[in-house]
Amino acid sequence: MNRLVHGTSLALTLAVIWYLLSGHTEALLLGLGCGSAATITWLALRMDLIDHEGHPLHLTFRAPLFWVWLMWEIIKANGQVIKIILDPKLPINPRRFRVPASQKTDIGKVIYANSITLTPGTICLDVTESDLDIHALTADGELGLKSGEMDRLVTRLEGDS
Amino acid sequence: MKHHSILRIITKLLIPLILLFALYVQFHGDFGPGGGFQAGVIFAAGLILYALVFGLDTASEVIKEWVLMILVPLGVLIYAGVGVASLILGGNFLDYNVLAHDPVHGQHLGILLVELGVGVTVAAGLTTIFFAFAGRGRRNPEGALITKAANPTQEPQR
Amino acid sequence: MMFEVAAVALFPAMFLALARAIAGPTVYDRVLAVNTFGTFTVLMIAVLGFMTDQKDFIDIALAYALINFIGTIAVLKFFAVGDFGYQQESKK
Amino acid sequence: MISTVLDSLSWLLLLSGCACLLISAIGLLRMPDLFTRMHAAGIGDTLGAILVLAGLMLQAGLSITLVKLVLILFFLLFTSPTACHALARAALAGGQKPLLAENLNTENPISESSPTEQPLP
Repeated sequence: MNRLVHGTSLALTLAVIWYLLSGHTEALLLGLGCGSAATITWLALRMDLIDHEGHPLHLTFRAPLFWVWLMWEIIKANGQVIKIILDPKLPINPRRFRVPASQKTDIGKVIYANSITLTPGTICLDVTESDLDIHALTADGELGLKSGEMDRLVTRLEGDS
Repeated sequence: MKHHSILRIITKLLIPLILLFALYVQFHGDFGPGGGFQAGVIFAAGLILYALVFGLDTASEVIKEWVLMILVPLGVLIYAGVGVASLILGGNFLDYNVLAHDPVHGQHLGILLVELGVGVTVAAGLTTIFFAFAGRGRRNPEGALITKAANPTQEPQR
Repeated sequence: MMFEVAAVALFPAMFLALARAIAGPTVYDRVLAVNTFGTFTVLMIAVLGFMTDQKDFIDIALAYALINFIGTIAVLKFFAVGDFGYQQESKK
Repeated sequence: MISTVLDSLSWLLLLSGCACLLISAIGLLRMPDLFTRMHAAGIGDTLGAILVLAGLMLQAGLSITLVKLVLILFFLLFTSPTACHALARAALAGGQKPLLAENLNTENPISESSPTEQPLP
């Protein structure tokens, strides 16, 4: 059942992406597009790629808002790191620490870890069951992560499912 | 190596897209850059990413070796078959004009089929090469070379 | 005009990344530098496509972005395990 | 009128993006060890790529090119942190030790603003 929903959704997504990439509306190319989407869905089913991890449908509606917030965080964090690099004294203060990850599923933890790595100044070194191993460039980065705002938002993005 | 959830999930997300892009390049060879060879390489790259992350054994369960062994010559056969078909229909070898009633249509069809043949052969060939070389010099997590004798679960090669 | 300026500005960045790839004391530094160089190359190809008004270049940039990632993973795996085929992940 | 605004906006985005890429490359050379270099490389992978591609998107207008640029950006934003994380893990497994503030003789040692000892919220 779940495989059916995810598989259909993947096939539709792939067909839409094909149309967006190609832009041709001749019957031949549209048919080839449908065939390609079906072939890849079949192959992905065979590879066992389609589940809530490989095709996270449950995130669809909450994801755009999170992306907007994450973009703003990326821009802020970039400003700080650029200032550090351009400073002749290079005032870095690297540190390694752990932050708790309150997400229940693996995909939530992955989103959290990748969001951390995407904001320059902090890198996720390792993911364990309950927390993340972080390397930060400055004390600011550490304080920002330990405030737990990103953790909260990712948990909310992950939802109950 | 321990559990590596980030790589696993991102790979799961990306592989269908990589394969779709490969097929897009495959079938738009006459509109833009690309065509059979490039598409085959990208398709093989997607399969290789799968093999890299999930292991060679899992990958060779999904993509059976005998299927690859059929696909490699099948692509060449498609290529040659188009040429022979155009010979039979009264043109030169790989003269696409005679493949359909309308020469433009025939060229379209001919190029599409020939590119498909090239793509199938290249994708299957590169995957075969990767599978053949990736199994060489296997080491267990302690770093010692795994020989066939030391690994009885591995089936003998036919 | 603006694409020429951007392409000219991208050159020293790529050169510096390449310098780190040559100088980098450990192999990981080199992998990092080459990965960054690959990102710069993707952007460079995209800018060049707009500069010469050949929008097909964008396809090449997309393909390069893919290959860059797969190449990095492959090299890392090779240095970590010494073998491309080692099973490191289960599917679930 | 609108096209002039779009043109100058895309100039601005492209140039600031290229500046970000340059700064990222400079950081790659200046930083003292592997893990700090990753932070520098992160600038080019995120803000630099976003700005350059956004500048190109404004030039592309509503077309297939726009879709492909969005796809490139999507790819970069998904793959670059993954590659970075895989690299960090491989480096740690390979015996690389991150250079930490305790061993670094800078003017702001860790004791000045160290939140490490506080209990987690």
